[in-house]
Amino acid sequence: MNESLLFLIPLLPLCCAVIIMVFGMRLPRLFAEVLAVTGVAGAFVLTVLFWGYSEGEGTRAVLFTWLNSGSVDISFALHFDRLAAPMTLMVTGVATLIHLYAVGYMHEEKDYARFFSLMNLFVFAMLAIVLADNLLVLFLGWEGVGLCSYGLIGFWYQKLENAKAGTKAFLVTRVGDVFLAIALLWLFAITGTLSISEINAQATSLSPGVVTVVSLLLLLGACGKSAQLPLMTWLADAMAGPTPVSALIHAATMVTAGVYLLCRLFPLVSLSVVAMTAITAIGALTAIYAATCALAQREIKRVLAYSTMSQVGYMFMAVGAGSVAGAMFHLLTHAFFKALLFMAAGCVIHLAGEENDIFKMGGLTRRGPVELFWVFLAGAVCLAGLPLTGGFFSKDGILLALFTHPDPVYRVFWLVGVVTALLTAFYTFRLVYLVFAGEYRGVGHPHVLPLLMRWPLWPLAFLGLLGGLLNLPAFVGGSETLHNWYDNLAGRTVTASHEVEWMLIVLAVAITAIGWFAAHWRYRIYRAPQENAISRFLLNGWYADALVDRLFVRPFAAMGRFCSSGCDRTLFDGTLNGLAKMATGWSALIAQMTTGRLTTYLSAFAWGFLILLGWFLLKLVSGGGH
Amino acid sequence: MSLLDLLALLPILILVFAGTTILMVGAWYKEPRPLIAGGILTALLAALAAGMVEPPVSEIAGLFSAGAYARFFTILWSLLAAAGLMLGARFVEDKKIGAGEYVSLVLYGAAGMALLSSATHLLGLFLALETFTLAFYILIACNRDCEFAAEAGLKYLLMGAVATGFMAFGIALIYASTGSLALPDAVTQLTTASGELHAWGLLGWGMILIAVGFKISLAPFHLWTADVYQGAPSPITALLATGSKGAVVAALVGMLAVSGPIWHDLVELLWLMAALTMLVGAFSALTQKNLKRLLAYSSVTHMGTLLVGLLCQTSAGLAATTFYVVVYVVASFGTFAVIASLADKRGEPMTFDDLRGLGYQHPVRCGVLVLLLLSLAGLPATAGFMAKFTIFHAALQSGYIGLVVIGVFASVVSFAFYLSVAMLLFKPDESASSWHAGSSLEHAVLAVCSSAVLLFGLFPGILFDLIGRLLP
Amino acid sequence: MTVLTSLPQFPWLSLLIVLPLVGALLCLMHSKRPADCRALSLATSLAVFGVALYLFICHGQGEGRWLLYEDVSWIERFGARYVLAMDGIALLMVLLTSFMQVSAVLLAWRVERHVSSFFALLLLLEAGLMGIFLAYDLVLFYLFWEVALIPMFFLISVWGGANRRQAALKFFLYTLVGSFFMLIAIIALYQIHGAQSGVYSFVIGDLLQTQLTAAQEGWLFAGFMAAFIVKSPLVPFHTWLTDALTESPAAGSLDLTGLLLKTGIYGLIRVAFPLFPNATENFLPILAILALIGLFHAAWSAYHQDDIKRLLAYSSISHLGLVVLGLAAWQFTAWEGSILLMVSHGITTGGLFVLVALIQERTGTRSMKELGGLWGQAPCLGFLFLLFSLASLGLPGLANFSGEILVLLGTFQQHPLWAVIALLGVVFAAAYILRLVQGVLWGPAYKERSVPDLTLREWIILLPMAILVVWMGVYPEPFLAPMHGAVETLLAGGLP
Amino acid sequence: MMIPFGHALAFAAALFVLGLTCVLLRRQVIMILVGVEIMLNAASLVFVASSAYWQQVDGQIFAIMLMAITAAEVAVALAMVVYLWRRKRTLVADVFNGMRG
Repeated sequence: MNESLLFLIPLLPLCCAVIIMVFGMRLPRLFAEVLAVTGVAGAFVLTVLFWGYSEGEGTRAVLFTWLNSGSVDISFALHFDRLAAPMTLMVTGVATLIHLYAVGYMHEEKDYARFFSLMNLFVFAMLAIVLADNLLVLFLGWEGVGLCSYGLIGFWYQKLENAKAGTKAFLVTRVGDVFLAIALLWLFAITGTLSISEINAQATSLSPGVVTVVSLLLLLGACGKSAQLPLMTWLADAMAGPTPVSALIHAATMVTAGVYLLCRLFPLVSLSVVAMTAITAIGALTAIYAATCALAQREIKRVLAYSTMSQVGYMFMAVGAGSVAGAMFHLLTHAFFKALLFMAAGCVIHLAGEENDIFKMGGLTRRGPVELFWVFLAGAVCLAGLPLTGGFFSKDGILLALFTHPDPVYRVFWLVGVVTALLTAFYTFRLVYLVFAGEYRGVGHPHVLPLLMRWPLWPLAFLGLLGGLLNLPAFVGGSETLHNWYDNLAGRTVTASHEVEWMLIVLAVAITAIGWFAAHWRYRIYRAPQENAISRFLLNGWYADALVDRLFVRPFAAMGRFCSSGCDRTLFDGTLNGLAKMATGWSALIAQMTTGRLTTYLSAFAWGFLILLGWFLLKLVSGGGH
Repeated sequence: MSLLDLLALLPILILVFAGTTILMVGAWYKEPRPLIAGGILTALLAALAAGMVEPPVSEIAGLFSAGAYARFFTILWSLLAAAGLMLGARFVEDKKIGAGEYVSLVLYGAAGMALLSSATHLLGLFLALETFTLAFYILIACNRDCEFAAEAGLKYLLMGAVATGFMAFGIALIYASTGSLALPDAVTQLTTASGELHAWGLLGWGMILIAVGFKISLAPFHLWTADVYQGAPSPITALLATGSKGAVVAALVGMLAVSGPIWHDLVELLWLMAALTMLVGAFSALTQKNLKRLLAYSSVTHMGTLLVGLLCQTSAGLAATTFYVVVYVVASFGTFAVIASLADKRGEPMTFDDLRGLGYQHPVRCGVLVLLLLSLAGLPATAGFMAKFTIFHAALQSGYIGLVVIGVFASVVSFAFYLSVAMLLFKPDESASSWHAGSSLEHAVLAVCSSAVLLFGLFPGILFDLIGRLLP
Repeated sequence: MTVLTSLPQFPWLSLLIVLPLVGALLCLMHSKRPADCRALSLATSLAVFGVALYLFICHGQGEGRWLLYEDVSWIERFGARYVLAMDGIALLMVLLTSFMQVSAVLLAWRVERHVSSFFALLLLLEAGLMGIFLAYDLVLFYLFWEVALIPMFFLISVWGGANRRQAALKFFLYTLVGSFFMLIAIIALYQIHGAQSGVYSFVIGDLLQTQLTAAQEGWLFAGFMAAFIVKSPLVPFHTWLTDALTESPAAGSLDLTGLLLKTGIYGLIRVAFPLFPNATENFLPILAILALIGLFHAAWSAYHQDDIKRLLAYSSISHLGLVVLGLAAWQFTAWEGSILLMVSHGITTGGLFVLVALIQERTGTRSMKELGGLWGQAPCLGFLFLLFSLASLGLPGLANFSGEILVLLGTFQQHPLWAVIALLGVVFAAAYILRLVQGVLWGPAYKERSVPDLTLREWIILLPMAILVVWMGVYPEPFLAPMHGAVETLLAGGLP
Repeated sequence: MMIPFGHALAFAAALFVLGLTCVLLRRQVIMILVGVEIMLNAASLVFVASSAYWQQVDGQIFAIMLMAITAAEVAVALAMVVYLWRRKRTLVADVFNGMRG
């Protein structure tokens, strides 16, 4: 199969999205569902078939020229290489499972065509980011993903808060996109091209100052999409969307797009030490911030949302520490267990009668199928980082990379990482106990769980638990398959003496244990949550929303009022109306001259004669009539 | 007055003799239609004669020239008289005015205008001026029903009389200082003569300027215009607004063409007068609530622009002024023709309340009115734009940047009030009362006017070349 | 130096102008039978679109300065000639005009009051616009420049909204004052050129060689800019547009925003820049600053609006600010981007205006407070509204993005700071467009009313526009191809 | 003996100004007409004087013509006066201010 068929991977979901959008409502519901799932599953199968093409430098496929004007010559091109292959596999795989789950979840929803077309469009946009050869196609995917998340968050648009949440998500990510666009323009101006591989090749020849600023811009762009510190307020509200959307977009794919961008441009970004420390710093700060917020959340999905933000913080720290392999490893394992947790949360909400608040749940092991508890526990265990689980190995790899980094400041980040791990373990088990332990505190009657909502959870559970095999560290006898798979793209190879590795593993196990026991002690017997300043502070995400609102939204609206009514109404229109009034004033004045009386007309005659005489005398006196 | 002179004077003679015979016949035979038809035929015949018959001698009794320029304007004024009679036909019948008197007066007026345009001698100029002014004294006040007409007549009469006084005294002073009345040398001596007599001559020209100022309603002397236009019946106002002003300007252009730039002393005064006229005319029209008064003040603005053209005193300036006069005559006659065609028993639609939404009762005529107003404003694709373009071009060529800017400002203001009238006519919600359907003669006049405005707007070349050949 | 004498072939360009005029006349004659008027004007605009398409296909790729050139003497005394010349840019503008005209006629299908004069004015407007885009003689250009105002004036003042009369007068007088300064500049330039070379002519081709002193060039350039800045509304002079757009009838606003705004910018490219190269040189930074101020001012004002039509008016000003910025960068890609953005803006904002008109027909209101939840009641209309809003937002893969990214890429190479500031403006665009979409589509239905979905006629108007929006976003090549040559020569300082 | 030309001119000018003031100050229409007549006579006086000064006959011809025109004008004016009197029973010029603005 020649490489131009590579385009089928992103185009298949796109075609299905368009078909469902156009014919969705007219054809039976089953047709839309089947088409949606096959669209994504087909892409998954194609990725597996094309796996061989990703060896070595990977294959490049060009569809047609997109923009050709003067020095700009950009075309729709894909680059399927060793970095993109596993990512595509994960995206299409997880998406297939989520689509199956969504068929079950959205069973009663009437407006299914819009949902499935947007989901497929989202997968297309994500694949465009992953497989893009030049930055403009990546930007196309980047904004496409933002659009689909806007559409899907605000899916139940009848309630205005959902629509507002969607708009907020789109705007905040759009701010991030601006920084990415500036970096894109700058790179084009200095390198004359937007193709990623060429930029990476020319990276060494660029001046260090420029590289630092461009990398920082790329970082801010990535923060927008991956909900990192400065631009993270939208992720918590994004939970207004249906659960499959949260699972797909806000756990597995979109939030990791930022990490993938930094990995894709790693050769450029890694040249500037300042940028690398900045990436790690932002990762660490977001991790600790999100972890603390997760402690006090009342809704199950918001806990998971903050947890995602925290885990993506870990991935940023991995990239900052120079280990692309570590970041991608954690990205893949996180995608599996976080998608699992979100889908399980969906089932839990169904069981609790559409109730989101975990303090109104409890004792769900008995209300629904018992297997749901075990699957949820599997995900929780990976998230908390219990030994031998996928989450454990990937998180430990990152902490190792941070610990062994030559730069001493990374030790501080390592410490932050360890504290965050502790908090992660605590809020994970807090969630498990509150949801499953004790008596049912809610009022809702349980909805029956369709088979399709339970069946896809199992594969993700196994992948999460056995994820460690992907990149088993050497001292445990593993072959670090992922690291070797990336080889030249993998960044810094982490080498540490045995004592250090064992010390870190023991520390990690201890941390998880402490977290579990603390949660056990606190939440095993249910006690009503007491409201105090700290819990409200954490619940509102350190009042970040209020800060953004006062700093940006209100001044923007004030400027709007100033420009529109201030400038336009009073200043510009005011002057115009002033002129018009002056003109009519003069004309009324002059019109009064014609009083209608003959004497005035004759006196005007006389005045004219007097002016003539006066002028005439002036002429005589001055020039003697030259 | 040899036989050749008489032959050269043929069109004027036709007008005058026919006028007298119709007057006599009118005394016995009261039926208006044939008399008016006779008047129209005479006017057309006179125009034909002026066009066809090549005058053997170029000057008649030293008073009037019979050159191409004079013949052109004789044709124009005869056609105007014919159109005036066509408009007046229905008016005369309704108001039971003596048709004979009406027709003869109009014909005498036309003869006076033709003579004025071809005057080369101050006496001829004065006589011609008086002939048609006297005719208009009576015509303005002939509508016995409306008491405004008498008032308008009185105002025009008194102001005209004073102006005649000034004109006579002005000519006398020029004669005193130069010793001759024939235009070319009366003027040349003025520039060469020196000493105290020259001063009197200059004052004489000033006085003539005042009389002309009254006649073509320049700034300080324009106060009578609005009242007379409003009071007089529309057919007469049409003739007054176009004929009398056009003839005076034509006389000035003829004089300047023959004697070259004579006004170098008066330029500052004329500059001030032109600017004042344009601005006063434009601004006083802005808040008018009566269409005829609005058109009166707009004609004041147009006269200001004409004065700018005269001020240049270059051949380009004179050609531009002549073009402007012809276009102004056609457009402004058309506007009053529309009002005349709408007039019925209740009078004429003048105030803005009558006009509101009138466009939907009489779409075609209101469309023509809007087209003519836009031409008066100077919208491209209509003759008005070409006229203003040439005037501004000539003024810029001879360096009157200030006047051009004032002219531009005045035309912006004039666009404002012309367009508000256009909007008023086609105001969608009000349903206005319907007026007279208008006779076929009036429709013919309107058709001629509107097509002329469009023709000269899109293909001004025709008129430009004609004028180029006329001016010596 | 007389440019090519008139090529002895079929006068296509005059046909583009004469056809709408004939259509207008026929419409007036059929004033008694509205149905005939509608069919007649549709046939005329389709015919004009057909001619434009033929020119696009057959004469799209001519080399040399002009694709088509017509030159007939008009007023010998002044040396004003009837010269029509079409290059790549003019071709695109002609195509856009004829396309928008067909949709304007279709949109105006349900006008009841004085149908024949409405369509006659619409066709007269099209003739005026074609004239502006094709005229290459200053007097002819000025003639069409003003003639295009009259139909728009009457469309607004007779068929307009609440305070239409004031808006119509403001619209007309604003443009008039600007164009009078241009008239004085034209005459002065003609004078200077005549004095220098003895050849008195108004054809822009001849006037290009006039050697002007710095002061002269400055003043004349200011005269021309007065007309063009007011028409492509740069901020201090834009209030006429918001009033005119909100008050004009549906078809009128379509033409006003889609085409009349472009005549100002087109005038810059075709007349002002080539005639006064070095005056342009040191005016570009000021133009860029004005454009940027316009971009932000309009974006902020749009965010504050409640009336959706007025919001779209401000969004048009904001987009054109970006277009003018692209021109001010004086760089090949930036110019091509801004011309492409001009065309795509015409279609996206045109589409939005069509939809706003349909929404107003259905719900009787344009205020966002009384609109909402339209997606539930009319999904197709909602979808298209979302599509066009996202396109005007600058979403990659849709029409405006290709123009915007080219402008930004080009401008960044010359003036990085301008591009960065402009990019911030594009974010503001997202703010007010999303507020518009949320106000109209999402949220609970304001009050229970049956909002019928799109009828066949409306689909016929909107579908081609939707297809064009996606086509120009994904494959703008056919639109970029014809303008390479034209932009090349214009950037070379306009001297042929 | 010949009266010097300057004196004649000065006298005529004074006469003209008198006529003008009569026009401006008087209220009655008839008296305004009288003022106009005085102005016209002043003009014809200048004509006769300058014709004597320049030894030409044109001035005198103009003076006779002027008389004819003055007569015509007075005829029409008085007809107008009678007509106005019949309508409004008054001849004060300012009463006729029906039209204004």
